[in-house]
Amino acid sequence: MSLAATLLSGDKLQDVELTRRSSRVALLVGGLALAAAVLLGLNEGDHLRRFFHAYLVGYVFVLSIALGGLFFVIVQHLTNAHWSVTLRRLAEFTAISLPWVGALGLPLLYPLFTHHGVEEHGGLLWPWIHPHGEHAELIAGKRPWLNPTFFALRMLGYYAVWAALGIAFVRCSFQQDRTDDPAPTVRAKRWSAVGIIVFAITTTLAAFDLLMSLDPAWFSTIFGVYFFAGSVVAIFAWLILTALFMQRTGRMQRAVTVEHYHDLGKFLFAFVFFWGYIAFSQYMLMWYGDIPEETVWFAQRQTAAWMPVSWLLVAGHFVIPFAGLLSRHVKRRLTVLGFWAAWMLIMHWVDLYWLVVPGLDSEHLTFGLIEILTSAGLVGLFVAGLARIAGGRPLVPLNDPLLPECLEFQNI
Amino acid sequence: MSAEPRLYGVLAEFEDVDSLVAAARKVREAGYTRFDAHTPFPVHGLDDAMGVQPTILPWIVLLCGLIGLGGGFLLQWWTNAVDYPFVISGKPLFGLPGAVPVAYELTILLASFGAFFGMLALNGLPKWYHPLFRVARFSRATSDRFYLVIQGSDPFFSPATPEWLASLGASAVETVPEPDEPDTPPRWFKGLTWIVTSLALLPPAMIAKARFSEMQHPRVHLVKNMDFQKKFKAQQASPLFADGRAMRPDPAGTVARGDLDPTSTLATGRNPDGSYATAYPLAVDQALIERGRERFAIYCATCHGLDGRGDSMVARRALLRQGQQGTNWVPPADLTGEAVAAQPPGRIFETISRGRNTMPGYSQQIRPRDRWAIALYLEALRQAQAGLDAPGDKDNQEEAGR
Amino acid sequence: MSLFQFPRWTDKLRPLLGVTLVVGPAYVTGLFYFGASPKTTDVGYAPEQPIPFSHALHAGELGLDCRYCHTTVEEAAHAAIPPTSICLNCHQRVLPESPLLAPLRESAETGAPIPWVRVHDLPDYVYFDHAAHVLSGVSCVECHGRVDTMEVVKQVQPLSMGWCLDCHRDPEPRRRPRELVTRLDWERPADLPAELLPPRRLSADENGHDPMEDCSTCHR
Amino acid sequence: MAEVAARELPESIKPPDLIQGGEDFTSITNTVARVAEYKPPKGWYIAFGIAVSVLGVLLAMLGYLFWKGVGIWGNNQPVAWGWPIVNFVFWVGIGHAGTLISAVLFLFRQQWRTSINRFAEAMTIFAVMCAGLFPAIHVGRPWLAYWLFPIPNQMRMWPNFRSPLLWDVFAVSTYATVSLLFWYMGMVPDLATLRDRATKKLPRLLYGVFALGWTGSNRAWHRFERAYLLLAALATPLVLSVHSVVSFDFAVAQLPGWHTTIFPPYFVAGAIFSGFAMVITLMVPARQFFGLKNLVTMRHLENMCKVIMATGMMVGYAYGVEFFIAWYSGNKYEGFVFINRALGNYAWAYWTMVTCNVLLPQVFWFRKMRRNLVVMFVIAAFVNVGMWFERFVITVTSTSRDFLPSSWHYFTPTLFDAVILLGSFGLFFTFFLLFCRFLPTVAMAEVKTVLPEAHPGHHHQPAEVER
Repeated sequence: MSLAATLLSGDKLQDVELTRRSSRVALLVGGLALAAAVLLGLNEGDHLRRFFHAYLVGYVFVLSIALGGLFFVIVQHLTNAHWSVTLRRLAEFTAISLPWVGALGLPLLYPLFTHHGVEEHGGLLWPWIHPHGEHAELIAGKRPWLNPTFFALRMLGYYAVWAALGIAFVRCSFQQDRTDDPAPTVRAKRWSAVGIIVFAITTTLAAFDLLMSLDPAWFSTIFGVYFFAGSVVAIFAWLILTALFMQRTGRMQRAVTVEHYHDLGKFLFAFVFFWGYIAFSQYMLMWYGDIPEETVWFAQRQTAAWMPVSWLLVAGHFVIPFAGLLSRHVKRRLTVLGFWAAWMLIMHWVDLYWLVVPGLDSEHLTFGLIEILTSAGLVGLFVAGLARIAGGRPLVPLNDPLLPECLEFQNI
Repeated sequence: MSAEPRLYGVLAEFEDVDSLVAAARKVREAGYTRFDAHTPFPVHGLDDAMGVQPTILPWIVLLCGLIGLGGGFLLQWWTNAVDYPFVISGKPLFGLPGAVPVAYELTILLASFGAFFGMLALNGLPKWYHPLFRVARFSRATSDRFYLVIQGSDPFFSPATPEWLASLGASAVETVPEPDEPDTPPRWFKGLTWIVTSLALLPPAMIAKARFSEMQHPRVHLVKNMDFQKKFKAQQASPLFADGRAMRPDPAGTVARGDLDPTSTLATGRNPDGSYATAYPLAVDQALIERGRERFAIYCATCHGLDGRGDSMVARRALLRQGQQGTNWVPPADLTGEAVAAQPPGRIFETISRGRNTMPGYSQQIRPRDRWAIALYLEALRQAQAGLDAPGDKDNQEEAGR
Repeated sequence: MSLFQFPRWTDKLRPLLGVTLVVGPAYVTGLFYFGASPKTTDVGYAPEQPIPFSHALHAGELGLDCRYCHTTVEEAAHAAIPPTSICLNCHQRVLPESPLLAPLRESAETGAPIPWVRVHDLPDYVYFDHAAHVLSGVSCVECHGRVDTMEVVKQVQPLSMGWCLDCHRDPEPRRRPRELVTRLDWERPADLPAELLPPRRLSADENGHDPMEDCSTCHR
Repeated sequence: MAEVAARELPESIKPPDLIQGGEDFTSITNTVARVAEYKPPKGWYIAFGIAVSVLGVLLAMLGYLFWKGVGIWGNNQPVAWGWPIVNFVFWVGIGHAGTLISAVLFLFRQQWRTSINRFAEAMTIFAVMCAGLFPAIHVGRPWLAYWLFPIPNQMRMWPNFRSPLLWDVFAVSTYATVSLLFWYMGMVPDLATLRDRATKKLPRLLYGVFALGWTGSNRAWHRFERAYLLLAALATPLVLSVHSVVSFDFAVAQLPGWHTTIFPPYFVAGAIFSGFAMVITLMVPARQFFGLKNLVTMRHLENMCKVIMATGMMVGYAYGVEFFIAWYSGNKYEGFVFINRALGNYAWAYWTMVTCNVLLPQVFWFRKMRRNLVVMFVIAAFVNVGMWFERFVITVTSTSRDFLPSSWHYFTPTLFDAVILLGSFGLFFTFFLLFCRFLPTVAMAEVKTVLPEAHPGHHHQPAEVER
């Protein structure tokens, strides 16, 4: 008999039907939204340039959640954490969705290899495809790194690594469900140290490639950490929302207690702060140094059109949630906590939107149905994949050796 | 006064945490309010058993933090943008990113003070004296035993309380008297306080005295090497030269840039042939007369008086001293008189420069151009007193020009 | 053996401790603030001079203009202390044998200067230009006080940086027509027309940058 | 429930036994208090003698420095920020482990911290003292250092708050103050223990004064714990900020090799790295000397080795990212600086740094090495050296080859530089040894809470959800 069966008897920890059904709904909604976005994008008459910017936002949004999940799984093993055991499976689902997220990235091959828009913008999405403008020579010097073929191969490499990591850790977890022997958990722990290193390197490079190279003349050494900080905020918000969803729909009633939410809330708060710290460090150093080659990137985001978004980010991604999540009562009141989790996910999306879309046109705020529908579509497809993965599988690690400690722990 | 010492309370000792928590719960349920547990470490669950209300400390900390945050921004804005606005390295006088670190640190500093001092204040610490310290067994409260104390002042306290407390699983129960000792500080302490206070008043008194009195001694220079640098300033003494002066005279035979040719009419008052110049070697205009009047008032009127007739405060006072301590005063000449009027400007110039009779030369006090200006002004003064036109007037312009 | 216990009266120490914690730092700060202030250390400095020269007599009663003796004040940074010969302009004939003037006679004979004691001495890292101030219409009295009433010259202003800055930030009320600069007893009328004032040497540029407050204006 | 409790977990994932050797409340008190109550071992006197002598040398050197001026140092253009700043950053970095262990690990509920936090906090305070020394003597006229604070004065001047050097003043002094409060507050109950055990008048008076009359009252404990938690929560972002601000000193400048955005988190990681190395360097001999092996267990040391390895890797990550971006940026000055670091005149320093900080800690991948006292002591010492060199590399290599090749200059420290650095260790160890001798080196009250018998029963009330 599994530990969970003893400790959580009577709890609903598995549900084939509902996940299947939600998978189908999400697939349908996502597909329709995306199709509508493509149509609207074609209507723009810009060779889908706007659509692909919007697509990148949505795509990096789901990718960051999936990567955040992978990070969560690795780091729980690394620190031998017991508080998070019952939540870990939810993160594991997002971690093994990484191959599916990779597949969602295939449309980005089009802006990578097409010749539309190359003459005027340098590329439909990444302008280094055809270096042009005042920095042409500088950008051309980066050709050994920034060229479509190598870029595509790198992406393939990142996904291979992430998929391998995700599958390795999750397989250990699934194996543990079937046995009392703690060997799989021990194995996962052993690999977590290597995993975190590989994860750090690939995530950094992926952030440089996908987002930083949108302005190929610009560079910031902290950018990988910045993207990582946003991803971690996203995964904690995501975990709070999925756990709430599971519990409100009658599952995992005893497996997840208010103590777990309290801890998730604390981490959400901590990483809101961490994100603010990293974002401030990046901004401050460029503001103070005041070197044109660096400040141009922020200048683009401080035009009349984009300044409100920048302020929205400062207030909405840092100041307001910081104040909102400060109190312990907030973290233990699930409705309020759920509100802040949803808020942070939206703000994380705004963050990515702020990273990507000013490159399209820094004079005008480009926001409309295309952006909303594309991201909604990608989230729909992502959720569909997640639901399919989760369908029929146990929602908590049934036999994790630290499960008793997890259920016992209390915040002071 | 009864011989019976006043009662502070009753102390019960427990061997382990469980019996302490259980007993604390029962004490609370019995209605006692003035009781406390004393443990070597924080026992979790005891707050709940004792009914300890959550502390307001977080609010104090929040308030202090906000004061730090606001104060930090205010401090930087006021000092750098308002009180002493100063542009440095092209930064705005008050830039939000640059003001964040200090405001942030002050937030944490003040919040930490709030946490620490707030905790002390709420706990009534420091309190070095406590009746419990007089109980020998209580010394284990900070090591390995657990205690429950019900104060005698509790409204529910009764003579039966100690017995009842013993029945709750205590390993020992004892009553704690309020020690019978005075709470007034001893005389030596009062004396010490007075001495310290008096000594502390001494420096302010000295400062006050220094503020309102004259001093013979120069100020104390704390930073000597900055206040006195290794350089010579004007009119300082120098050990390098025989005459002990830091300022050096011009070497013989040199003329400083912009100085006059010492042989010119402008510098001597004489024409090249040795005769006195009869015309002014300068452009004669209103400004020169004004200049002459000003210089005359400074240097000449001292003795000759503002009207040039020799009636000045110095002359009057010198005459009063005549004969005393070698005073041998000769009244100054009347500059408006005929004798002076007959002299050409060059001669007046020479008189000012070199002196004449008892008058000393003023060449080191008055610049050559100013001497000419004074000579010109004398002419104007005279003519004004005689009701004539000033030499700068149009009619005389050509005549006066060189 | 009875152990040491804190006596009961130590409870009385707590308010004392609180007071000390509040008053103590304020006391120390105040002590330094007032004790090290130039108003304490510098103002009131009136050293004895080798000759008891009275400004009150010479500049006040006799009405000698400041520039009669301090001749360079309008042209140079330094306002010269007069050489012996200027004293002798009068004292060759007036009280030449006075015992008080013995140092003067000695100086005239040997050529060694009279060791006057400097009263108003700025630190060496400060550059102060008398001419710039005087020509901009800043009177002697602003820094030196009513020297024409002093028997013994005394420092009456702190001459501290903050004191300098007070005027540098708002010089207008302290300026006067140039010809009145040495009139120490002159009182500024409330309605002094601005056009009577001499032009300022330094004033703010169109960007609001005021060299009057530049570090390098005084520290160079 | 029974079969759940009875299961045997493998060592690597088991919640740790933090205290060994069957210690109980009484024995913990005895073990820790004994250090302060009895004469220390002979080794202590020898060590203290050496430390005080070195401190004496430092004071003499400082006297000479004040007398002669900073010209006795090797600093000159273009390396105007040489040795003293390197030492400052080095010591501040070491000062990070204390608060990290106290605050961050406290918030993360890492109970293994309880045995070592007092030690580490003391180390923090003494390290920050050493750190504060260097900027103070570096200003040239140290008696005017109070100009750095916004005190109303007769110059009517204010500090320039737009200067990162001033942020440093606030960050470091706040850090010193908060660390001191945190350390002292945590020590109050333990000082009360020493007070209650003392039999002589003077210790009883002194411990008593500083114990503030602590009675272990539960109502006081309640506020104490909340205050401690709040201080921990405040100290955590403070730790982040202090070394970030130190990094701003460099990174706001436009000098290649200094101006890079990863500096703040990179410096923080490096600080934790060097701080933990210093804790190990001190802890390994100290637990041996004072018989604290049951409280400071192999498990503690192993965990610290893991933290060293993790932060070492973060530092390595920053080295790598800097190099990559130096190329990727296409900025030739940035590129030159990094090539110069690896291959230029200070390549020896660079590779010393990489070896000590990135390569050597890799031996901690092996469990055997993490549990070998000699190995960990040696590696920790190397990490200390390596982190000193990291600051040296950053400070000196970037400035010695600045924009104007005609002013390039090879910085060489003078004897005074070296002796003052050495002397700062005397300052550090003098205080540290005094701390070991007279104060509770292990947080007794906290360690007791880790024992199972500190918790009433083994049941919990069901958590109430506030809705």
